[in-house]
Amino acid sequence: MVPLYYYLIFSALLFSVGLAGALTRRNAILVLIGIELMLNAANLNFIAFWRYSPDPEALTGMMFVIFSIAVAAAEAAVGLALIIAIYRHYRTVDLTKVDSLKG
Amino acid sequence: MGITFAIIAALTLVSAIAAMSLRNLVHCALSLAVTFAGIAAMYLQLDAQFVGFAQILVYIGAVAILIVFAILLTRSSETPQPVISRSWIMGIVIALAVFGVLTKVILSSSIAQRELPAKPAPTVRQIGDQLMTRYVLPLEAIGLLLTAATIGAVIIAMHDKKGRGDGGQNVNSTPSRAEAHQHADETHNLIT
Amino acid sequence: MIGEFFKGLFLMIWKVVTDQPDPKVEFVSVFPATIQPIISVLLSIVPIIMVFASLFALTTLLERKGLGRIQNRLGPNRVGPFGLFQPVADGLKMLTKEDIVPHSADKLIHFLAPIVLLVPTLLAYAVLPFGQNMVPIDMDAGILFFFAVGASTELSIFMAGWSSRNKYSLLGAMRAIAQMISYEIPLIISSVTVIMIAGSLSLVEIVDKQSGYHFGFLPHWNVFTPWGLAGFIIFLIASLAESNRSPFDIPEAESEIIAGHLTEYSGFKYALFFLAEYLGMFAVSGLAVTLFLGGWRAPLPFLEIVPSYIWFLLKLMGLVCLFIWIRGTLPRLRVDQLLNFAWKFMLPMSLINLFVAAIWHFTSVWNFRGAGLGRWLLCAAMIAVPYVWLGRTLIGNKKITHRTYRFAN
Amino acid sequence: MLGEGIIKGMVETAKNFVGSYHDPKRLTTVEYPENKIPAKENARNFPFLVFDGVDADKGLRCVACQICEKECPPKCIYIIKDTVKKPDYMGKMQIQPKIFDIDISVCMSCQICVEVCPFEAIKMDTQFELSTTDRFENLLLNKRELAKPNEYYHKIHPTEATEVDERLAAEKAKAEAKAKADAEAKAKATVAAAAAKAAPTPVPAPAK
Repeated sequence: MVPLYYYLIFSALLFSVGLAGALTRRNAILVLIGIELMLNAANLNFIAFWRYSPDPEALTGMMFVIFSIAVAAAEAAVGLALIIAIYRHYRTVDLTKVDSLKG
Repeated sequence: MGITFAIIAALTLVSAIAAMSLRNLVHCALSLAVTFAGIAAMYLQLDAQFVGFAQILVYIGAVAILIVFAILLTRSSETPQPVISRSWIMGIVIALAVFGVLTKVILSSSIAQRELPAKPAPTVRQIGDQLMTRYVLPLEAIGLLLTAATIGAVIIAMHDKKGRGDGGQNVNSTPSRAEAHQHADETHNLIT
Repeated sequence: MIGEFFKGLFLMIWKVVTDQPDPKVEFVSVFPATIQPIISVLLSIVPIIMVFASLFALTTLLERKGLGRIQNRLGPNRVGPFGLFQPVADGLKMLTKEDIVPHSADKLIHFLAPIVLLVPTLLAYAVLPFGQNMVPIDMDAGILFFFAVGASTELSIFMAGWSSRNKYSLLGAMRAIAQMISYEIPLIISSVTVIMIAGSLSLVEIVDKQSGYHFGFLPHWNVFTPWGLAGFIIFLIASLAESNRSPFDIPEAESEIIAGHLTEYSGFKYALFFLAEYLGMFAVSGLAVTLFLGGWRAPLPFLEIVPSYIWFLLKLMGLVCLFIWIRGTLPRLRVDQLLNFAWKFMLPMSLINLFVAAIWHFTSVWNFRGAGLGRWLLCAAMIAVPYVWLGRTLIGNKKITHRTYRFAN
Repeated sequence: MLGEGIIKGMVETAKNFVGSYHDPKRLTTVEYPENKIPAKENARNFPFLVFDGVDADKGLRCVACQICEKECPPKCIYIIKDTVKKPDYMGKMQIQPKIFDIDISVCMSCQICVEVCPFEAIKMDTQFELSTTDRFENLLLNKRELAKPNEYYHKIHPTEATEVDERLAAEKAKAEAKAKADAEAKAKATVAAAAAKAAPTPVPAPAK
């Protein structure tokens, strides 16, 4: 079996990919996808820590992931609703063009 | 076991990179679905069956579909940007820096070297028991959150219907938007 | 070696026929230890694929014959005696047809879609208990697995519809997704009632909970309780919609959008879609049998000598025949009717059903005289009243009369 | 109540299902190549040429007037007139078509040729089993393939054929009567002329 840090590094990589995407892409949907990737990387960390903890029967990490998935689903729904609202208002989902608060 | 991990990790990473870098948005969404599946496989490898299946059910069955709908409703309008722009370099640099710091911390930690303990048997019954006893307060909070989100989605959808008259050129997108909210609804209900 | 091989093989066949536990053990032990797991897995997979693929062939024939008879026709009777080889002819035709890919289609996704659809559908069979000793995997979260793989078929339908670059395909795929997502909720909630009463997500345990008989003849199946009956009907309607069958076949409505997401598929890929659709129908019927109709259990005590998998297949075929009958009877719904029905009727009914199942669970401690009948009647009333009320609001106060045509006369 | 109609419908289809097995009268279809439903009298498919008598070459009613060729909307009729008159089945000299082709892969069964034909020579057939392996040669029907006797016409469209025959007979009778009258008048005229030769005042010939 692989040691714990394999999973941790893998999840760090996934997190970085998501972060890079969220920072570089300008389409709001792609930014949201990047955020989802980061969230999943964090969830993977929780599960890995739970599995490798001395007392896995406590289920703490797993519970956290279950709640996190629930919140993430709601977040995705609300986020996409926001994106569609922005699209209907500005006719674009390019985040650099949505800058009316910049003054 | 190392080989399985390597295969899943490679597949997940490649599809994640594809999800973040492809030009066609629908391709991005589909590779995102592959990434989600890979992460679910990771969960299964870590003996977390319940979470793995929940991941597939919620992320592939609902979130990916939701993203696909959003892509189709907004029409991809990303103007082609120069491959190496300033923000692009900045983003990559920041991501690499984050990765470097994380890796350094992980490798210097003693916990990270820990070997796999004996296989626990987290039955679904145990999870249910814990949810109803120790974690009952978070569960209620989640229930409240999802109910609020559901009601909010319904209200937005109903409001849309009323505002259809002054929507002008948006008339076409209105029903599909209501549909999108139904899907949002659905996502909530799936988990509750 | 060869002697042992055949001995193991015959022992396995004998054990399967007589329905004994662990039929594979002796045969698998013939092989070297390194390939034993693979052989064991193959021995589970190959029969499933073969049995259900031939069941698919049989069902296409049965469906065409049955539909013919329902419409006072003869049905296919040209190929072989009574048209028995019609599926073979159809299959040959499908395989030899040219595979046409539209010029502007997204080739890769167009190619992947049927495969991505077929694989989860086959995966769903992994957790179904086909017989007393025939469970591919006894998973702790079996039913969750079933729904998880079921949910991933939606994406493949989207892939098929989007990659074809055809507006009908995309429309069909959108309709299919809207329909499948809407009906997935009643489907899951109605099976949650069973999970709640059985106290387990494992399908094997759910079947075990339905063993035994009332008064010596009435089996303890879930369908014989008020919540079980309501749940079964909700499950059946939702599974009709999930498998895109008439009257919920608007994703493939020929008269409106050609064939929906299947429009641009031909030849072998189309055959794969067709196969996946039918396999999905068998899987969801198998789940209905497991959850509500006692799985592989015999309906009467003295019939238990018949092997358990025969009962499973018989119940499965019964449900499939019911599906065919419904297809021959009901016209197709409109999209708005379909979604209204899902959100305004099925969802409230399944939530009420969940509540009633909870009451059933809590009244099981009653032990006064006539408690059994009392709680049966209480629960039945709690389902019947909302049913009548919801049904009335759904239909509205419209009196159904002959239609008058203003301009035709 | 919700669901009542569904139950009713299911009972109805179940009745159909069971009934179709023991009550053959319910079956609305026949097993085609073995059993055929006789074509309805008003059925029509592609045109054919009617001939009287026994010899198709001689008895053809068509006189190659080419009206149908001109009227045909998809232009699927091709006629070449014969240059010499030939005796028909009655022995009367007639121009006949040398070539009369109909391309039934082009024909749209509009029946305009039948409407315009002044000689009742072209009629609609009910034959529909015309599939061949060669769509060019075998779907281009020539005069010989098109010619069918009047009895055949009677068989497939009895009412219409009788009507046509009556009309033709009436016309023929009229023509004969007229011819007779003409002949009589002529005879009379010749007699009169002869008489007039003899007599000084000639009788004017009857108007034709």
